[in-house]
Amino acid sequence: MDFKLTEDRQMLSDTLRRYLADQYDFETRNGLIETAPYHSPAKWAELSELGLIGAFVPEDQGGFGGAGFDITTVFEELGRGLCPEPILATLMSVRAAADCGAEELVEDMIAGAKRLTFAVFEPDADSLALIRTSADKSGDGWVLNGRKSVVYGLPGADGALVAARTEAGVGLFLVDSPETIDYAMIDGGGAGELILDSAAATCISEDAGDIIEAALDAGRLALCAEAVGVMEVLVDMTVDYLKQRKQFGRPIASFQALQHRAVDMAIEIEQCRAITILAASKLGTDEAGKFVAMAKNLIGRTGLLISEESIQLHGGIGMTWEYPGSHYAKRLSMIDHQLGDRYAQLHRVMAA
Amino acid sequence: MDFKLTEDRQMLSDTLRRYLADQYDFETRNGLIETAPYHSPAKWAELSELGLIGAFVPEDQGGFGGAGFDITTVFEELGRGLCPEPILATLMSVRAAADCGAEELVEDMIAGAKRLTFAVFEPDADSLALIRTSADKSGDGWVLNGRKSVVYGLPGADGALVAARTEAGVGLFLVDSPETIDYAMIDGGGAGELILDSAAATCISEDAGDIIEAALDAGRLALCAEAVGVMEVLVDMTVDYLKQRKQFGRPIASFQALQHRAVDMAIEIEQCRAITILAASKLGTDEAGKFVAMAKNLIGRTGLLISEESIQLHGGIGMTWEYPGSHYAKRLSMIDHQLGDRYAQLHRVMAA
Amino acid sequence: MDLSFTPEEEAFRAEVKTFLAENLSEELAAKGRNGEELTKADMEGWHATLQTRNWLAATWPVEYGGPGWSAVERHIFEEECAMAFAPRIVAFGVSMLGPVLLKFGSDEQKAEFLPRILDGTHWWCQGYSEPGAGSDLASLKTRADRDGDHYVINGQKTWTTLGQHADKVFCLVRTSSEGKPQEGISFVLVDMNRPGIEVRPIKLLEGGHEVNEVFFTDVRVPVANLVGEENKGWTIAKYLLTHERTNIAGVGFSLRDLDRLKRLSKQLHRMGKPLAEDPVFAAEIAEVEIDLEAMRVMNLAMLSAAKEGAAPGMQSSMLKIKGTVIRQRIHGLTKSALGAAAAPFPATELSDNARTVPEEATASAATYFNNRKLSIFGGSNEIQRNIIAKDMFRS
Amino acid sequence: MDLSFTPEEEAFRAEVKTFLAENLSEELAAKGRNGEELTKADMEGWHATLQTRNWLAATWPVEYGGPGWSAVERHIFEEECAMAFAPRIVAFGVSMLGPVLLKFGSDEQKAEFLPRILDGTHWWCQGYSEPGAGSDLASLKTRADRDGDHYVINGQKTWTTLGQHADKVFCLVRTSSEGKPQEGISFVLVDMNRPGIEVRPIKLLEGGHEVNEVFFTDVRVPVANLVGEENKGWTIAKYLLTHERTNIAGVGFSLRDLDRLKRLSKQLHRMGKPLAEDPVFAAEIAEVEIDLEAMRVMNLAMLSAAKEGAAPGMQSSMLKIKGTVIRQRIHGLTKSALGAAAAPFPATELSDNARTVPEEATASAATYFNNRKLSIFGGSNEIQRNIIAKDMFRS
Repeated sequence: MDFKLTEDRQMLSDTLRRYLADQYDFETRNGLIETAPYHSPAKWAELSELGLIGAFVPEDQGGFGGAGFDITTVFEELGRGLCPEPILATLMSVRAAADCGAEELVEDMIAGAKRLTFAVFEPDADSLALIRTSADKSGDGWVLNGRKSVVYGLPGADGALVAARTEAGVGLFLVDSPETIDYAMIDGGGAGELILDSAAATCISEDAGDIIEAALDAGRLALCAEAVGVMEVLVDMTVDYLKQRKQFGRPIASFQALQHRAVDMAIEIEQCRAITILAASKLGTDEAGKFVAMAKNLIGRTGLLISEESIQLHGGIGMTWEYPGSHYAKRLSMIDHQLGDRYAQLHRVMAA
Repeated sequence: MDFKLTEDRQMLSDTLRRYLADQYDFETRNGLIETAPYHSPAKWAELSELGLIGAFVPEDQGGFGGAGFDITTVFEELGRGLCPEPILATLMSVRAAADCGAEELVEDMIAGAKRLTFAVFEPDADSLALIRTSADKSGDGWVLNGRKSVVYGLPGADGALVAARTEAGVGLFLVDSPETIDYAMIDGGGAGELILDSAAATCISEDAGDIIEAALDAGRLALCAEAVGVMEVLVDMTVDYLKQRKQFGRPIASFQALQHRAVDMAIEIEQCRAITILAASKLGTDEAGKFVAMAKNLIGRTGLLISEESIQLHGGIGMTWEYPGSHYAKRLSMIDHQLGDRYAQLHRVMAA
Repeated sequence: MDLSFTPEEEAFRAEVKTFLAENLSEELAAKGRNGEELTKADMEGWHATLQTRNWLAATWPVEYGGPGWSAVERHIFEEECAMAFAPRIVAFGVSMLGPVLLKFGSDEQKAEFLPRILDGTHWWCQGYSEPGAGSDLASLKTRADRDGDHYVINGQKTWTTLGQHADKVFCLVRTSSEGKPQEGISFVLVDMNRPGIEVRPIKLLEGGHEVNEVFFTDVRVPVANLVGEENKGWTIAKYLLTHERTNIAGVGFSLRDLDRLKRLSKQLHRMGKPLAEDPVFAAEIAEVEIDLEAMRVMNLAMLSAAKEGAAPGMQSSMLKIKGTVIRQRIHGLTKSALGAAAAPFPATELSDNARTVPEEATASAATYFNNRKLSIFGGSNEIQRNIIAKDMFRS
Repeated sequence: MDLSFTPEEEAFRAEVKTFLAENLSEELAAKGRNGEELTKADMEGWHATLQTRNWLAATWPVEYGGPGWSAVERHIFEEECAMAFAPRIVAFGVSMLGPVLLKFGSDEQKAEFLPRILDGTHWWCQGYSEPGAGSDLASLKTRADRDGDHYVINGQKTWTTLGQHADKVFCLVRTSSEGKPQEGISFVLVDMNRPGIEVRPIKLLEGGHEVNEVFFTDVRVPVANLVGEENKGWTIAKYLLTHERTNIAGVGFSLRDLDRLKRLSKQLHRMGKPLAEDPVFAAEIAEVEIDLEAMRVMNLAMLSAAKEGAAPGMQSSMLKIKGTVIRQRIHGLTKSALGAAAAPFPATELSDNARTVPEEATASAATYFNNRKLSIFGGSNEIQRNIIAKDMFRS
């Protein structure tokens, strides 16, 4: 048993933390999130230069990482830095592409030359089994018809990897210049609707259902780690605020009722950290689905608790746009909505 | 709108409270609950002389009450006094008998001359639709076959009103000297298993399904009111204890974390009182089932909270047999188990 | 025991329903239903509409232009307005300053200000909280120094709701620093157009603008604008805090928002089925519905007691806590009901094409985040617990 | 990062499993599974069985008769024993006094007492809490006055677990009333057979007898029975409180009890279907299982840190809180699973005929009520929160 990061991962973690603190401070972030593409292509390029994307792919597939702990190492720091760059979409795309053996695509993505999104879910279709988007052969290529909804990182992407029904099952397709409706997300970053109206597509795999599910679970694990990073900062901010804020002639940290609530937050974060480690250790095994679902359920429940308690314990300040804590609280709350919320994950656990 | 008791009900309430305080103190109670029949036939007789049972029956059926608020008035006081007498069973029996038009039986019960239990549920049959006990004609009478489980007030009863399947539906039958397995209940009072092995029975009604359901809902309402009475005493005891108990040189009531938890208990009691009033106001209407289910769900949830918090806030003392509070906490916790718990009631609300 | 309304009260409810059906435009109701921000004109227009029937100032006596309603009638009115998604009445003039002037104001003040609240000439806002004085309001520092027949005000107020629309502000200011902090506070009326006043918006976490900071630099106010006695402002502040607030539980809002949640749970799908058919989610809706039914009756009990002159006491704090917890839980479930579709922003500006959920659902996340305020403002739920505890544990 | 056990550790687990399969009688395991009270002979017998392998005193060094296990091996041992429903080791001699004597005892004390803990000659109990000194242990009042080469003890201890079986008690007593309350406390060993000692049972709410009051009236104890220095007993008390407690989270007990809950949820019926098929109830089981998986890993992380000598710090308090909350929730769900059948009592004396649920379920209500103690004793969860808060909010 060993609960320490390897030296390599510790180095990646340190580098990323330093980069985000120095180059991607809160003002920079908030200057980006309200204007399309709701992130910074320049910063994105710098992040890929740091080796983030390669860390998501195993060596035998062209990367230099690829384990669950590589993903959690990166995303915990992205969470701590409240980074709105569309790295979740890249994680899922690059892993699915790698598992499909699309070497060239993987190479381009790791190099930062191509930023792809990962488009699976549809209006009223929140699982792979329900998607209706169809892929049909047309001459040398394929055409896709359907609509993908709330596709993360869509604004400004170079293309989308799209899940669509084929005769073989659910395939994975590359759409190079998709028709989109872009929007910002309430917690930062961009997303959009992908309109597939006989859209020309390249087939990556005609039967990639399991690969897509695995990529989604990698994404869920990433969200858990990101949430842990967000929680850590948020609880630190709350504790600092309670220590500094005075009412009735003394720091409000001296009020026992508030202390005990802060303690309960801290305990829940330890629980979240533990279950994320557990899920990371299972990635790539047969049990990945169950343990990732467990982790994301707990993260969803706890994320809401910590988000709400941090706002409440801050009082009015915690509700202002100007205060970074409010954005951390918002992000934490919205993570539950991504890739299947606490209810969806609980049903997976119950069915397991 | 008027949230005050009528003069008659106030008088009944005062009389009952005085009787229980003077004649049925905690030592008397605890002297009874461990030995069969787990209650006091003498006290029972005195209680029926006070007019309790008549209060459960409308005037046109031979009583002098019968409204939801008559039931809640009596049972809130029984809760405050932590009275282990088998009055719940009598309530259900006398109402079902009255609704079936069994005038003589009702008269005997109101007079205290006959104490009957109400036997509906069976092992693995927690709803009327599932019961398997059968009633068959045999000569002039009927014979019943089956088993009724956890029948409240069975030890020492003069007989049982038993729900059993007939060709017409579910009928109601009187069994005069039933074969029983008696036991105490963990929270006081007696119950037992009713073994019906070709037991001779008198038919009260061959088709009494709706009447039985209504009697059960009257019983559930009674349990809600009893729980409110128990909660009131329990929170008062907790507040008194917190004020009197000193640790670290000051009353523990001065610790804000404990204060806030006591406040949350007090708020929940107000909620329970309110929903019980609401359910009482609906008894006898088409909406009775839904609102009684709502009340008993909330009572179940809150009862567990208040039971657990009262023990915790008392520390070790709250766990001792010698301290009355522990028996109040136990009773409150076990009320959820009677006549369908918070889950069962929630499903009724969801289906309504 | 009788939980029913009298025939007269039921008739009144019907009258309010009819009024709303005839006078509340679908456009305005839709804004409420969809969580859109109301304009100043929307609010002023609705005030004027209500005042055509003298229904604006629910608590004022008839002789001052109020409707002369009982507590129960006020409750019915508020419940029906909420259910119809009518705009909330802007409380500062009508529900806060009005009653203060009626109780503490001079005849001149009543004559000057009360009619102008009703006719919309004046839009009032509230200058209470300061950056260092929130829960601990008595520690406020904004000073009003006497200079002849004027006060000179310096300091800063914050969380000034809708202050961007206001031309008047009633303030608690420090007129003395002797004795207990509560003893040197006065209640003064200030014209927002005076030199030295600056209003700066505070953007909230969901992106909306409803609160402001207000800075005072050598703002001169006639001494005649003092309400009540100098240094006795705390009495007025307490009066306002404990003044009978029938709507503190927000029952109507919760009933209305629960209805919407139940509608949405039938329309929105999860795992190929309407969300309403997921027992785990449906159980949470059922629980909050039960909590709300209980709170609704708790509120009626309080109303019934108020009718007989009984003081609400700590029940008012209990209703504040439970009422906000229930509303916030409904908002949380509504946001959850949307799943991934809760993220798009700014929700109310989305095109029909971009939207994948019913229009009344689009702003669910923003509404949820905005309503975290419910348990913070108007005396945070922690302060309410302290108030109740003081009562429970007094020896 | 690596969550797996080493091959050696896995081999050790297999060895423990084999030992339990061969040495734990089904009769004894059934008592644990069914929630029956163990007799004194049951507990003594199990101690003797373990000691055949030197497995009784898990934390003692080999030279004193311990097994010389690492923290991880101790964890594995405790988890396997719990899963097998083996009796809990009675902690007072083995896990509490033993380590104290090893660190603070004289050579004579070690020689006299340690072997007799292992061979079962002495049954120890703990004399800490008093009626007025629970969470605030330092305020204890039981006095030991020096009289020649004896102490004369007067006072009262309470919550003395299994004191009815004990022939020895280690006590915190006041030997000085000067200075801070902590500074006048001593740690002494007392023979329960001395004149002046009276043990009175405390019956608990579920009907069981496991704790006692112990009264001391002029009890004479040789000064040689003082452990460590006079007036330095608080150091020993703190040592015991912060002494590495691998089993504070009770992971094995929760895993085992969750298994039973899941078994029962398949056997017991509600509305005509196995309880496990009610999504609302199943969701609660799934949630607590998730919480438990997280806590299990939190516990492993702490073990792993302990292996490297890192102090557990506030993590130990966190594990105490979360561990007890989870266990209590499992007990609560198990009690709920029984529905009406939870009421019959005394459960373990019911005839087969009277029972309508599996035998291992009958005592669910009593077990639930008894285990309310988990969040109260060993430093209540409120005290644990205070400890964590002190660390979180230190400036």
